[in-house]
Amino acid sequence: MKNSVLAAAFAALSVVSPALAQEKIKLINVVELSGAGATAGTNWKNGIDLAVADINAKGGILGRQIEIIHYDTQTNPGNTRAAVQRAIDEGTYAVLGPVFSGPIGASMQIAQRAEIAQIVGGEAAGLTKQGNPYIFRTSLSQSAAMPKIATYLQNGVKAKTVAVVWVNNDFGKGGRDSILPELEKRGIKVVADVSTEQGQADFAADAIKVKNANADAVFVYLNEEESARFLTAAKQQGINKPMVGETTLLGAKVIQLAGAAAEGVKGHVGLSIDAPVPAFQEFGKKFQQRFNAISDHNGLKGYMAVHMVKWATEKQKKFDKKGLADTLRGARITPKDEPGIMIETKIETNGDIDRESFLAEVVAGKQVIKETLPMINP
Amino acid sequence: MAEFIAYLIAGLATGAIYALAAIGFTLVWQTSQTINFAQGEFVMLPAILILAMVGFLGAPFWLATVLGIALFVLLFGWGFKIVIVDPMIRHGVLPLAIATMALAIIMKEGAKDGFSAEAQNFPSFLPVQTISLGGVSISLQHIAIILVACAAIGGLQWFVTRTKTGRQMQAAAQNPNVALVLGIPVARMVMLTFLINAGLAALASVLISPIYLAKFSNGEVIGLFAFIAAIVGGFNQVRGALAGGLIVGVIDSLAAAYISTSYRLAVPLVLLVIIILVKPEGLFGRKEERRV
Amino acid sequence: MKNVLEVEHIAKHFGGIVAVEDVSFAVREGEILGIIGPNGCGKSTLFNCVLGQLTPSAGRVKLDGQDVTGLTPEEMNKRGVSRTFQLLQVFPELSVRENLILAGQEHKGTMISRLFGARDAGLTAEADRMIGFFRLGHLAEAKAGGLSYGQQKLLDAAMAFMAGPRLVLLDEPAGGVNLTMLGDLKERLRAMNAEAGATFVVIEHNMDFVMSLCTRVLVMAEGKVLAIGSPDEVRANPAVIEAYLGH
Amino acid sequence: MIHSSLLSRLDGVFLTLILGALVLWFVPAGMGRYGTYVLSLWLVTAVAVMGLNLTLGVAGLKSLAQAAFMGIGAYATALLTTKGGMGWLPAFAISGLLTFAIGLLLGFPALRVKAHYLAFVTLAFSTLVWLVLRNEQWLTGGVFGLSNIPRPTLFGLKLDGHLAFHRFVVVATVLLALALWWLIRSPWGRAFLALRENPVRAASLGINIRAYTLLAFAIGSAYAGFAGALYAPLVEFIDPSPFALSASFFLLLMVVAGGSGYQLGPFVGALLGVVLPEWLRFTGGLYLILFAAIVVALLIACPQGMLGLFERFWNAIRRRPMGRNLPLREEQP
Repeated sequence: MKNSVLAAAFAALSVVSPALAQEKIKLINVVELSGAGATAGTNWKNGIDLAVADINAKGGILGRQIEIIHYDTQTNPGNTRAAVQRAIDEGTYAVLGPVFSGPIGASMQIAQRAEIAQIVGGEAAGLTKQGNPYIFRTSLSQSAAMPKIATYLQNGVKAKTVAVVWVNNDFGKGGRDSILPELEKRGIKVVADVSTEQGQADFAADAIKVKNANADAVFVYLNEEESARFLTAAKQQGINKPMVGETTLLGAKVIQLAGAAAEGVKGHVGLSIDAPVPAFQEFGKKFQQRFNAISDHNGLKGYMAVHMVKWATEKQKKFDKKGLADTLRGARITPKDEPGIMIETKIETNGDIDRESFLAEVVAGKQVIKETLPMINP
Repeated sequence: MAEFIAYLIAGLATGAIYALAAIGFTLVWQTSQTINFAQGEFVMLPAILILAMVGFLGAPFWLATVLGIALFVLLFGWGFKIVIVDPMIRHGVLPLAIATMALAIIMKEGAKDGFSAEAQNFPSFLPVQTISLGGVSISLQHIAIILVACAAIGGLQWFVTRTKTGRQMQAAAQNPNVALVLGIPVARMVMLTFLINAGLAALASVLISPIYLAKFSNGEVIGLFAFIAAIVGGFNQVRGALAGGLIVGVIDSLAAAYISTSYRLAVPLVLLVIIILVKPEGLFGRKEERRV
Repeated sequence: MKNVLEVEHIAKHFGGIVAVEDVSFAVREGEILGIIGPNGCGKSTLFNCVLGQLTPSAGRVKLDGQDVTGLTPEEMNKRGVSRTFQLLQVFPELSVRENLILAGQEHKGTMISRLFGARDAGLTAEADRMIGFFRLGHLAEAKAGGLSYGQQKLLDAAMAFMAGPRLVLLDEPAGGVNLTMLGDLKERLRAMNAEAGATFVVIEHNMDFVMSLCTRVLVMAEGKVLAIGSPDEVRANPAVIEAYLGH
Repeated sequence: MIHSSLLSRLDGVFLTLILGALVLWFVPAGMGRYGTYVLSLWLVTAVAVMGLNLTLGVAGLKSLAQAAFMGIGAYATALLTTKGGMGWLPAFAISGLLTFAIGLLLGFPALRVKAHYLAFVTLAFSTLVWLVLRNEQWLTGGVFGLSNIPRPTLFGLKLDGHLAFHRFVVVATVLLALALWWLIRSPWGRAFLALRENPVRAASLGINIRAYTLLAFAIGSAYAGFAGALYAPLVEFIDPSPFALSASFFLLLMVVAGGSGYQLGPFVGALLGVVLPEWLRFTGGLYLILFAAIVVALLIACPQGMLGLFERFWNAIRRRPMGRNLPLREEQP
């Protein structure tokens, strides 16, 4: 009791003290914390919280502590727009988030008009094709990742026919639209094109459909839980064809949820806490410790987003909002300069990201990296 | 044919769960002429409560299950009636229906913020093996879900029609004024209805969570399908809810197989509209004579 | 004398229950016909079959010799037949005047004029006349829900006259009305009959009320017509005495 | 005396609308873009709630598709003004007409059966609309939505800036609210109310139940279409998510929480639904729970919603100093 009174007194003091208050740099994260995007958004938010705690513990950015504020978008474009506008009105240094492409599409013009960098978790190909110089990704876009998967299906799995299972939201549809032409280019035939619903619980019918298509391989492009549910259903229906995925399907969360059904799953991994990068694994442990949950790639993205801000600020040596975006554009960030970026990251002038990535397989309940793929334009 | 049977069994298993949830709509409708828009969340939450018992109390799973279900029935059977239904029932059905919508938000957000935003594994009490019969892979879990759900609904039907308490409950639900005159303890009987509703929801939760995983957002889909099932089967009959649930489950499964996966959701809804136009009281519902 | 309404062999079944069985009678222009009978003998069901709230299982209804069987209540109303219900049926949220305007508005103008034209559809004067006629003048602005039971009964009856109907079916107009109001009601109805030349059919339990108001009386029992005639004839009818008055 | 009291009642809503519009015209000047945007969003939502308030609150019909109608209006306006190259005003009119017509088509078979079943049919319709918006990518942009929806230019005025657009929304909302105000006071409004309170009696008074029921539903749906036509240029981006079934539920919640059947109820309801959650953001992650708990508490305390609560309060104050309203007595001849 006494302690809490003391703590409250200190808190009050620190608010009053102008010196301390001035020093804080305000970052606002606008993300899906409820509605359809809540799981992805919560990971992103946790990654950001972890990054802010790390940075603040080490003295902040240019000596100033970060004050982080999270605004929920309810996965609704209208609300996202309101929240991004609010963030800008309240003087955020940069806008972090959101993760879903629809809400990003609804809010990116606002950040552009205000000439403020918006660092997002979206992977849909279209976001960086609109000539908006203020948007920045934190992961490979689907148009960069899908050719790698298609090549892997052709050469690694040696599949002639593929069944594609995708979630019918902007993430899944975008991935599906990106991979179909790549498969066609490589002479791989799509024998089943199965759309599933976001939040779908029952995958039995979809698994039976895939089984009857009798393809050489199954490409699964779903969110984490749906991936696990699908793998479980596929095992129940006795599907024994290779399951190939992109990042999410091989995530630790999927392995934990699907258990034995995830065994032998293979594919391409962008950001993963199991990748053979010590910083990733360390992040995974810290995340687990703090939130008692396994981080998916969105957690990593959120962590990196804050460190992109840190790196660029220290590079420009001032807190200039427009300058932040200018510094990020075309930059190359190495873990040597900024350990929090974890892996060498090249930012294209349109806001796309280029990085090394991995081919992996699930063996004995663990993601095992088989091969490291180089950057696309090193 | 083998293929068709596989779809059928998968659909029946899902449908059995919809039926358990749909009965909840039926029971609440009978007693209060309102729609509980939180019904899907009623199926979502017990599994979360059980996992929370394991996580926070370190209780063994069976004990956590007992405690979790007891807590749920207390909160959302007894508490739901006392706190939400009783004060509002006199003022027409709409405010109450809206309050259940708000309750759904509270349950969903509470599960997310209080427990986890992510899906969690939920252990199964049922066998999880798959057997192969004539080229069809049959999940024992599916068969077991169908059997348990049908047994529970059969038991309820037996209770309502064959036991004295059950008949009193039915009478209290259908015409409270007459029941009161006949000396039936109406208040207690209505409360019993709500407790049974919560109990069935908890059963559905325990049955389905090993497959669906325990997650705060699961209620949305289950709630919608159970609602469709209740309308299709007829809102005023327990066996209607069972039939409605099974029909909707099977139709959904077959739609995914033979129609279009992206318009899968449309098929049960089109069925619903056709039934409303052709047989408005539902396939198994009682006709309510229109009087002046 | 001309017949306004002819009811021929009307029957109504609910499942296996026969509520009305082979009822025929005619209503003559300008008369006040009373219908009496014990509770549950099918009087209200008969009304509902005649006016389209229920579809009769068999038989015909003719208005001015024209077959109107199975027409909807609003179509019947448009043809100059209006009614009241056994239970009170005023609109409690509307004022007395608004209730009366509502009762008349569909008989004046078009859908377009009802949307863009005057709020009262030009019926305020007529409504106030009716209010004066039924002596509700001081209550024109009051919400109908706030009126006493007897006043609501008067309003209910007044609403049936708003559209200037030629045939009015009143279902227990005196039910639950206290004695002072009763005389008033009877007097007003009689005046209405004389002044407006409207024809009435009245279902009523109150014997004195019926016998003193009506020109002819029809007695129903168990869904059938037992007798029809002047009040004196009916009173003297042995079957009626046996089945109804006798007890 | 009769006339003055009638006029004062009539002008209460009218004056509030005009005064409110004046206040909203000037108030955002110092509020910044965010505040202005939330105010605009509030008004646009209020237009959709107004429509539902007519359908549900005045005419007593339960529709679960108001957000779907709003989506039809929003997509129609977005497509007509981008791909169709049309001005906003004709697009707005077409959106309203389209939703009105769909309302008629949808209501006709549903209401043939029983007014009660409209809820179920609209539930199905709502989900079907959402599926079409999401799946027919060639037309609607599918899950990726439609972006760069232009803000209108009206009578040579460019309504691009946040303040100019907000004022445009204020004017549009007030005009729509006044149209509804007129409608509810016309004989049509009286007929709508009659079919909510007592359809059987209404029919016996010659009121064409089916026609009025259909009209109430179609006009309510058209208001959702109008709201959608305002929403699209406000957000400048649309995708299917804000028009899903849950959004229709939310609009229903706003009608009831604001005060079903009260003419100003939609503004209060939309204030609760749009502005209250924004305002509650300071409470952090629990703001949605808090919001829902407030709604539940409000409905338990007063099932007639905020305006019902207000009215009860107002009557309580008014009665005390003035003496109780004398109960109306039977006339003594």
